[in-house]
Amino acid sequence: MPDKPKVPGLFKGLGVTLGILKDTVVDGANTVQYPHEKEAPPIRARGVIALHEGNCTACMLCARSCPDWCIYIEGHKQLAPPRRAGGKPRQVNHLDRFDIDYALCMYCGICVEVCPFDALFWSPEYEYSEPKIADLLHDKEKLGEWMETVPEAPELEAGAQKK
Amino acid sequence: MDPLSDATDTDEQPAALPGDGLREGIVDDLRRRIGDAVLDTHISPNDDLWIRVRTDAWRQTAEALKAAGFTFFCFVSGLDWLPSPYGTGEQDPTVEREAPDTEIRQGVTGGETRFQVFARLVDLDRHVGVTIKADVPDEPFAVDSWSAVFAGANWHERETHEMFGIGFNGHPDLRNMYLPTDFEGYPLRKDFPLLARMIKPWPGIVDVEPMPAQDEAAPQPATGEEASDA
Amino acid sequence: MIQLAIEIPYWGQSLLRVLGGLVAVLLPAGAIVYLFLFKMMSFMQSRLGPMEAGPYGSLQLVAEVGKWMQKEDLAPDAADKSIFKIAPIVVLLSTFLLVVVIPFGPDALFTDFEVGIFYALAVASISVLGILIAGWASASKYSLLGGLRAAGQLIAYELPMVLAVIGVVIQAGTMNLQQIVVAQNTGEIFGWGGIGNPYIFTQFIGFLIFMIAVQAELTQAPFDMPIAESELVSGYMTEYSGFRFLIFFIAEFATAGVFALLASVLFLGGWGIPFDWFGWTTVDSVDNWMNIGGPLIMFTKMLVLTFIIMWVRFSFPRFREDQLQTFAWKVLIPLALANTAVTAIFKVVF
Amino acid sequence: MTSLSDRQQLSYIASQAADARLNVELETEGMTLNIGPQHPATHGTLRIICRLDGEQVIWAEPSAGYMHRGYEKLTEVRTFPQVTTLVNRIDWLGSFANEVPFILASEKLMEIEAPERAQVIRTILFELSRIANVSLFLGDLGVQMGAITPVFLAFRDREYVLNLIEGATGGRFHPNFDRIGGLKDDLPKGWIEETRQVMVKLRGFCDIIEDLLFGNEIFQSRMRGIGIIPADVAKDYGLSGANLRASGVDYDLRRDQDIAMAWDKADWKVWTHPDGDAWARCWVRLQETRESCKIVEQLLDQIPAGPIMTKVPRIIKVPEGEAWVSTENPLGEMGYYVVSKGDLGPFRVKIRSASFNNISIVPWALQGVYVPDIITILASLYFILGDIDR
Repeated sequence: MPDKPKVPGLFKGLGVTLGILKDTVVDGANTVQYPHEKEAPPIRARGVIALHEGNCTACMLCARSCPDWCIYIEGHKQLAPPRRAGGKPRQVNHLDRFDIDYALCMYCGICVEVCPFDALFWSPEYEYSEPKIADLLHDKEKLGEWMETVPEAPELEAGAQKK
Repeated sequence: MDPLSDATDTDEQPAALPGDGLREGIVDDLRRRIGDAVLDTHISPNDDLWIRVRTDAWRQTAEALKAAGFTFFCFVSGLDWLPSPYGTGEQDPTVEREAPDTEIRQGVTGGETRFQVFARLVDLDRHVGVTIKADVPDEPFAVDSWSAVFAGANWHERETHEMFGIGFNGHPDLRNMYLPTDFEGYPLRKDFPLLARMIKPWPGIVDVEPMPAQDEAAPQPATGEEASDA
Repeated sequence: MIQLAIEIPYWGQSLLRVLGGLVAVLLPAGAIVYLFLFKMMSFMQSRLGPMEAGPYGSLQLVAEVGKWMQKEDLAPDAADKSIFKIAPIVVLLSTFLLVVVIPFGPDALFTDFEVGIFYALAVASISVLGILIAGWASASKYSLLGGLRAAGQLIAYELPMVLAVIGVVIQAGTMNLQQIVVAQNTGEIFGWGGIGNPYIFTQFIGFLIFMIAVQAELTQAPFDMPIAESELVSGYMTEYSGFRFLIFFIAEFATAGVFALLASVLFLGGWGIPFDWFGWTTVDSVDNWMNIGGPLIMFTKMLVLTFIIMWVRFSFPRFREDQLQTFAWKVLIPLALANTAVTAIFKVVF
Repeated sequence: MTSLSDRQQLSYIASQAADARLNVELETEGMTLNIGPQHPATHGTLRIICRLDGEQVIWAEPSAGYMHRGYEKLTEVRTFPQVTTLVNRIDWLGSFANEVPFILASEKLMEIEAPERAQVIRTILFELSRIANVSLFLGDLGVQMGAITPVFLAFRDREYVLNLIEGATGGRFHPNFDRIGGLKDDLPKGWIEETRQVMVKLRGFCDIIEDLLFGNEIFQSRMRGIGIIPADVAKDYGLSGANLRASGVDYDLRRDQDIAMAWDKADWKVWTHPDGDAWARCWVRLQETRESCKIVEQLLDQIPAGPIMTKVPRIIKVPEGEAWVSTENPLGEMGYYVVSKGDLGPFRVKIRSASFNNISIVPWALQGVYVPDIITILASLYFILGDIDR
């Protein structure tokens, strides 16, 4: 059964915990007191999806490629002023409803990637929890609000080839 | 990857086969041990080796391979080659779907039946793995169990049994591994519906309401009425 | 004896004693919980511990007690209701009985027992009963296992504790705790009386055995088989909640405090500082202010010893209980017997 | 390293089992104890039904399935990119390591290979998720044995690694960063330098755990000689990863197969241990964490310039065929058998996860063992629930 406990092993363990006690007292703990100080998430953090409504043409690609079926889009066609002066009025999709249900979303980012018109962006915002789960269905305006929190894309490491 | 070998050519000897001939050696060694039970082999050079054996030689193959040095048991599982009649559930119900193809085409080393059982063994010294397949006929819907040869196969066969319904003769206790004991149906069969995608209407259906026709008397309001499904 | 201005009637004195007892038990418990369990443990794990309740988390204890008070105090229906309810009381009782005999100053002591240490060790084993009936009455497998383990462990470690104390009794020549304190503060080690004769130096092995035994009595980390979280969820306390769990919680830390007090009396010279620093010779000649100074000194010595107990608790994994028993019977008890023999020989020779 | 001879190992098991049988003959009334499904020692919802006699286990049988999400059924209705997001939820601690074998299998079917730069970055992220996974194991090992402090240190140092992964991929737990043909994005500026500093911290963490836990005699007496699994029994059950290497089998998929990753660019050592007991398994994992730090540091200097993604059509249709790729995941050998019939999603994906085999040995390993040793053996086998149930 246990060989007679050699002393050094046990005391080394005690030394370690005392060392950590000293470190915490001397140069502060590693924890952040959340409500008072906040840790900034990295630029690429996938916190919430922001919608740039101008770019969206209701092509439904994101809704079709979402694995969790949590994007609901409705729109209608209408006439838009011609681009060039004398041109014919263009037929364009107008977005009526663009909801993302964050209760279902698994933050995989396929919709942001697949969107051909760059209407969806990632923003590292993470404080949008709701007491009621129904409020997690963010509508068009809410997604618009997230737009300002979208950061600039970080420059890439040396040796990366610009895509 | 040469095309799927649909004709069951048993002993095609490709001329100068690239790769180190290790896998050819294994196949010949196995042929020596279990004779003509080896129905079809497929070698992708330096990469992987598939062998299809007769159903009644399933346990015998295991013993032969274990003797040949394949001591590491990787897994045992089942394959259902029937294309799923339900599709991916991401179809637009209004658009008429073309008839789902029900033609059963087996995978790499061919086969006759809809269900197949397949396993993988690895020889840790020669760093080579082999995938063994066998057809599962319909009337004795079972194969011999490997649990006597490889103790690890016990759990894998229980899982395959509850997922596909394939019986394993000689298995100590074929209870359900994951599903509740009174669960009817075999989930991994292709004709077992995935309920989650049946109940909820697919939000990906293009819901852009067309232009209001020019000659319509009352122009529809620009915003268009609320679409039906939430 | 000190002459007070007014004559306190008898019922007043016993009231004072009751209040003194409560303070002597609950104050160390509260201090230990806040200082060590909340702050020191967190600092040892590179975090700050509770900071929200009150400045620097000082009111966390109040929040904790409040939380436990308003939690529902339920008992499993298969439980044996009556003994299930009194089990925590019994465990807390043994702590109060133990504190009665500890001297805090020349006159600041509850009772001056001739057989002080003998009584203290006898009373300390009542908590084993409390833990056993808690384990049995909770009618749950985990508690039963926890209770059985606790019984085996606590009994196995009482023997080394008692034997370790015998060394001290031989050296002090008396079982009266007050006399032990006096003996430590007036005696000298081989002629050099500079810092009196705290028994930690001459009785170092006894001190070690006593501290290990105390660690086991409190079911602390290396010996916390009965409350092994990763197996028995929380051993005999699993089924308790609300106010009863609060009593268990207080009992656990109050016992730690009181055992530390006892250890400081036996080995660190109790409430006294070496008498000849102040020219005192006997107990009566000690000045009156020591009745205030004594408890403070005791409190600091208790904190030092509890620091060691908690430090060991937060750094060590857990023994398996058969290793634990082997360690007690095959290592601690022979060592304690040897220590007693050597002390006896030295007592006779010098 | 004390190397217990085979005779010693088998005699230990025999003696334990003998005691258990003896108690049965004495008609002592056994007790059936349910460990789990809600229990601190099982990393999630695993239930172990064991019949005890006193403190000794006569018969123990894990019953899994509380976390069964039916991944193999789900992959049949999803496209390839959607399966990648699904698949890194199997072993949620080392999550980037799950995506890699699936993507490699699809790339093998499409007969394309990720560019050099993507391969090196993939290997670095693979080793980082191994460090994140195993560092939590080292901390959690302390809690199972009763020491409270290591788990906080583990979470503290693992946080640095998770921040690194989030900085590069965007997700701490579910990076979803691997694509068929390469990676989604390139590394942000300053990431390499930051990784080098974190690796120094992680080496410090390994030394602290070695002093605090592995050097501790109580820990050694709790772990040595417990749950001895000889090499051939381990191979029979298909144990993989550190569990196999701790029984003396020198087999590591990172070195023993040529695969489109960059492990051969760094020189590192495969650690094995002759004993095969709980101590050996944990000790091998500790050394492997240090090796991973070494690999990451060496590969950081060898990231070649160049594209991050090869030419891949926007809508990916994998040609018909079957492929099997397995890699050395933090928990053991994880492999995917991808069958594709040439349409948008895979036809069938067999997910061979390491913990399923690692736990199938529990009924054999727990015979005649004390109750606290159940927890020791389970902790040393180190499984993740998502890995067992899929």
